Amino acid sequence: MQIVKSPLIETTEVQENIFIQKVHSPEIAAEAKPGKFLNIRVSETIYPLLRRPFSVCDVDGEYIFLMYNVTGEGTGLLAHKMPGSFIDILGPLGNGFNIEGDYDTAVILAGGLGAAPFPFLTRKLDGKKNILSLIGGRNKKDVITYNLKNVLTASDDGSEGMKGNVVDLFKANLKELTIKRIKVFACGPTPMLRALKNVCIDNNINCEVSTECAMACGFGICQGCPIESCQNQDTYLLVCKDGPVFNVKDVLL
Amino acid sequence: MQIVKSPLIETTEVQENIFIQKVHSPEIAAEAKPGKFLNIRVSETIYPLLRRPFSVCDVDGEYIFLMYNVTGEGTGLLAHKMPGSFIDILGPLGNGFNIEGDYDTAVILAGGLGAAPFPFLTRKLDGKKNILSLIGGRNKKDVITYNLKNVLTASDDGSEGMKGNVVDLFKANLKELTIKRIKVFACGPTPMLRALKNVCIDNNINCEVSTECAMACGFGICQGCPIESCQNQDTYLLVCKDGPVFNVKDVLL
Amino acid sequence: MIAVDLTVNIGKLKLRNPVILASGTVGYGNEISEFADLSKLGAIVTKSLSLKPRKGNPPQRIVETPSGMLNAIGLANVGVEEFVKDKIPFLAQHDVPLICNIAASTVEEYVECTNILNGEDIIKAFEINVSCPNVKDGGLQFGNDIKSVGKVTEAVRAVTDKSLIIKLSPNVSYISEFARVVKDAGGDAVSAINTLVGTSFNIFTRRPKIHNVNGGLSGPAIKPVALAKVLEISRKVDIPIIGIGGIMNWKDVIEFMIVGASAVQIGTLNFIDPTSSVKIVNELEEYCTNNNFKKISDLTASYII
Amino acid sequence: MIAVDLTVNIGKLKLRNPVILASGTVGYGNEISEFADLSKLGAIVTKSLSLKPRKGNPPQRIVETPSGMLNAIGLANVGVEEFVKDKIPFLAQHDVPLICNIAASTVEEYVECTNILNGEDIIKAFEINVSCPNVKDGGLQFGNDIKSVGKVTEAVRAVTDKSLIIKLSPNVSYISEFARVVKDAGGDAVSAINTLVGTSFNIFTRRPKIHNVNGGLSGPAIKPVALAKVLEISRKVDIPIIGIGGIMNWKDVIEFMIVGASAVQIGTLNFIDPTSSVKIVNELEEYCTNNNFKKISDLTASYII
Ligand SMILES: Cc1cc2nc3c(=O)[nH]c(=O)nc-3n(C[C@H](O)[C@H](O)[C@H](O)COP(=O)(O)OP(=O)(O)OC[C@H]3O[C@@H](n4cnc5c(N)ncnc54)[C@H](O)[C@@H]3O)c2cc1C
Ligand SMILES: Cc1cc2nc3c(=O)[nH]c(=O)nc-3n(C[C@H](O)[C@H](O)[C@H](O)COP(=O)(O)OP(=O)(O)OC[C@H]3O[C@@H](n4cnc5c(N)ncnc54)[C@H](O)[C@@H]3O)c2cc1C
Ligand SMILES: Cc1cc2nc3c(=O)[nH]c(=O)nc-3n(C[C@H](O)[C@H](O)[C@H](O)COP(=O)(O)O)c2cc1C
Ligand SMILES: Cc1cc2nc3c(=O)[nH]c(=O)nc-3n(C[C@H](O)[C@H](O)[C@H](O)COP(=O)(O)O)c2cc1C
Ligand code: FES
Ligand code: FES
Repeated sequence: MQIVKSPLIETTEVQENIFIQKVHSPEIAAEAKPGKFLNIRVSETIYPLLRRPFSVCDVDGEYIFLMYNVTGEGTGLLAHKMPGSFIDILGPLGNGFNIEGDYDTAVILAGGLGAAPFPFLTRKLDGKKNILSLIGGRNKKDVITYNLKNVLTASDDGSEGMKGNVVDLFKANLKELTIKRIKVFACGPTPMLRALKNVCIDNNINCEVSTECAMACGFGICQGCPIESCQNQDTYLLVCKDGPVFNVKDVLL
Repeated sequence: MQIVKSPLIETTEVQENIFIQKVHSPEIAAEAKPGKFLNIRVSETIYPLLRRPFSVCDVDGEYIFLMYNVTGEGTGLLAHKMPGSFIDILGPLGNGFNIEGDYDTAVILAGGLGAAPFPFLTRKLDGKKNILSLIGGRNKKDVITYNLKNVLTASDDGSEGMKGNVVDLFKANLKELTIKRIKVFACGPTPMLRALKNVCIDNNINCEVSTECAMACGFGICQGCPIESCQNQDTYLLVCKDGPVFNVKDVLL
Repeated sequence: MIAVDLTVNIGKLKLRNPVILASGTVGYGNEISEFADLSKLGAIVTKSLSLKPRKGNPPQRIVETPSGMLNAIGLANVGVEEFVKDKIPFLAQHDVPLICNIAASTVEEYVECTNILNGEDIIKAFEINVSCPNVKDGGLQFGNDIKSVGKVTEAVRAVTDKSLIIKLSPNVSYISEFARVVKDAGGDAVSAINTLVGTSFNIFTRRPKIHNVNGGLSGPAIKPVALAKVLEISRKVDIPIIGIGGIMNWKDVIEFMIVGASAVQIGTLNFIDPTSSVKIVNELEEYCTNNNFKKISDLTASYII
Repeated sequence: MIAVDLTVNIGKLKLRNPVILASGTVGYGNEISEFADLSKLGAIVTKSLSLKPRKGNPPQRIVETPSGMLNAIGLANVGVEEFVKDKIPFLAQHDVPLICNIAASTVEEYVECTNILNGEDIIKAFEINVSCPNVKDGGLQFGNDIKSVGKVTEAVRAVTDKSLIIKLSPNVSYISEFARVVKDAGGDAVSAINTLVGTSFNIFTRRPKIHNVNGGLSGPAIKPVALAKVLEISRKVDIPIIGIGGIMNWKDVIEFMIVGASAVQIGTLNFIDPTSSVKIVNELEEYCTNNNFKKISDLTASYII
């Protein structure tokens, strides 16, 4: 965990309003793990005031990659940065996915920009485990399969892959999957994670989810990012510090 | 007076921390007069909040020119704008210099960035009147003679031209000047204008000064920019609307 | 596509839409009319008028702050008499409801100003600025003293049948108590909020940046505070509210209406984009159309808590 | 070049420099210590501690606003007992004066917390957070009721000889009246300011963005208000002031000292750059050297008005 100013190498719009930014940051690259995130200062002025959290999308040698869509002023400013300009990064933050353990097939499950952390996870799992990527979104534009392996897709409007959400897609493949020893890695909107949780509990499937919450600091000093724990009702867990990745059994979604 | 978004053509650093920006703005160019100013929004976000006032430095056909130094965040953001990006301009504002009248020599008197409005004035006077430009500053770096004619310089530390301030320079040339029928056009720090006022009153020289004041709106609705009138003590004049150019006899400096 | 009803009522005052230009940010309408078609707006509020003309404070009167600005104009204005003589004729040429904002230093003076202006048909409402020093009661602000606010409201109410709006100071602990007093004293509505007290110093000269030392903080920086004040009033007192504070776009207008505002006023934004008020009216209409709101007034106090 | 004296006194509390980390913005020091060498700082204030552990509010607890942020954490904390057991040992390893911030809902509870903590030598001062609902007097905030502030100060003063700092609420008309009561009741100093009450709504769901509806506004947006409050106290009451509100750099620290602060606290900035507090200490030293200030404390209340 450190603060570095790292030069932007290039920004690519891989599909409509989905940007991949390549940044030369040996310090962050060395510490990064799939599922960890970065808290990025998008402006040199005091506006916007707070940093913006982004998953580590991928790491390649000394280079790190971000994936995001422009949803507001912060991401807008980030997308307009010129190659060569420096990006103020606080991180890597959070715990990340636990890729160890005795399973042979990793099922990656993502909705919309929930796909962001998985290129890095795929890179780490590749060769060690079988990978099946179930990727969903509202429509074709919303389904992001960038640098993923062995992909099945779904979209609410049926414009891409199966018609339905990604949890439906998961259910549709459940039978053949549960023959294998699988572990699920999921990221996406909370309603999706909630639906997924039920499926995993019912079929007692090992599943880790990457959660989201409004954040200020990103490393545990503001108490801004609580999430309800299943073990202990007397206190909240912190998404930024205890998470953002949790075993689906441990948190109330 | 209108609001336009005009494309930036180029930014040139004519001397250390003195920037000239060329903007393609037929609308502003058509209405501009020497001594008028523009109120420019330096950011598309709400920070910095207020527009920044800048003199019309020059006009050439459909192109307008700004001259400024980076003194804070607003001018910093402006200086970093990329060619092709649009500049949000409210103007032209204020009254401008009155170049008519029966005088044959225009004496331009500027301190530091007070030089900004004079390339345009010089362009308008050229051929019609004789021009003598007396330009001063704290030191060599501060003396700006960009696109001026028939220039004499002075600097407080003597690193450029006569040692002393520009009003001393004016006094040094007073004798030979007062033989001619002159009109003085001045712009610079208030202390300089105050000193100049005394000289002009004593020698009853016709003199117009361009004044400065913190501004919000720039066109008379906020009452933020008062200046004491010599004619009427019961009310203030407004720098943005009644000025920024005043006959030195009319305002208390 | 059915037409959207943008009209709103503030007590007995009916406006064609909820967008009003705030006092002190558009003078007497002349300059702003070159950018904004006044006949498209809900109403315009004059700069605070006092019994006698006021010169106002010496420079520096304004300074920028993070996402805001401080001002200490010192209520510079032409005074009620000259206003009637020189300013009303111009405003009369425009089809826009005129709200006169009055500032004074005694209850009697508020009444006197109202009497002088009350005869003018073009004036549709009075907005009483209580953020003024009360010379009789030791110079502390009327607006921070609940009794004074009651007295002023009652006294002005007694001399006019026009809509009476009291513009509340935010520099109090519980603004709803002031709104209740206004209601009980016969006021038709409250405006919330006026500026927050603030200051700014030059660290090299160690002097205040504005001559008056303290100034009024306005702009987006104060929007969260303004919204909380409007919500507090709306939840505690049954009186129409005009929401003010940091509005920069149509979304902010909707936000103010949701927390309880019947209409809104736009202030500092006029300095940055004098055309925005009219743009916002059009954008509000689009928003209502796209979300099938037949009447924008249905948004008022539509918060879900 | 002579060495600059950065030490400041807050009543009987002597600090090596005026830069203090604000309550609720550095937890109990653990995480921030990975970025900032605590031994370089003037002091650290704990998150508000209550008698019993508090879970705090459900999400969403924070939202960004123009040049500021709203928070409603709900005083989530481990409680005084666990603080003594689990947190003090870590803080004891660092050479930094510890100020314990206490939150409670009755006068008795404030006293009880103080009694439990008072024995710990490492605790150099108490900062009393009066921005808490007073359950006995109808849930309105202690901090907005001058009598309650007096009572709390007196009661806590009676049970401790450590420095007693009362952290004042800015949501009042005349904060100096509260500072005077603190002084008269035996308080050693006041901290000003805590957050301003604000809110923010989602215009599509029409629901508050933070679960608690209202939150506390902090960050540069409130700096002008904080400076005015500090100046008001400094001009009216002879009591040491710790300036707080929107400090983003060393210049802001100087500005707070000029208007009357003996020391300052840094809050929201820790979230954006947790290394900044130590940087600021070094920059303050440079500033003093370059301007030939032998003692930084000479800056306190050095305003020229
Ligand atoms: C741990 C974590 C990892 C994330 N990883 C990614 C990623 O890899 N790619 C990506 O596109 N997005 C990611 N997000 C969401 C991303 O942080 C927001 O899209 C971004 O902050 C929006 O900023 P903005 O200024 O453009 O939007 P605005 O809506 O203007 O932001 C306003 C405020 O709301 C906050 N905010 C807005 N949306 C979110 C959100 N979804 N979650 C948390 N805070 C939010 C912003 O941080 C800011 O403080 C992640 C969020 C978290 C918590
Ligand atoms: C009528 C007029 C014409 C001007 N013409 C020029 C010009 O041609 N070239 C040039 O370099 N400068 C000119 N100035 C000064 C210029 O406006 C300021 O340098 C600029 O606003 C600084 O902005 P900033 O954000 O970089 O500085 P900051 O100090 O960060 O600005 C903070 C605030 O102070 C205001 N401010 C700062 N300095 C001045 C100043 N000198 N006068 C008025 N407001 C100020 C800013 O507008 C802003 O609101 C002119 C000023 C006026 C009033
Ligand atoms: C320069 C300036 C002058 C103002 N003058 C007055 C005034 O004379 N009377 C009044 O009631 N309010 C006055 N106000 C307050 C505004 O009407 C409004 O309440 C405040 O600015 C908050 O709104 P805003 O954030 O949209 O500007 C003034 C505000 C500014 C910025
Ligand atoms: C997330 C957050 C939590 C806070 N928690 C507390 C608290 O527990 N007790 C307290 O007295 N002040 C608390 N504060 C207020 C700060 O200590 C400080 O007074 C305020 O934030 C203004 O300073 P700033 O603008 O530098 O942040 C909190 C502020 C923030 C932003
Ligand atoms: S974001 Fe600050 S504690 Fe999690
Ligand atoms: S700057 Fe607004 S009136 Fe002059």
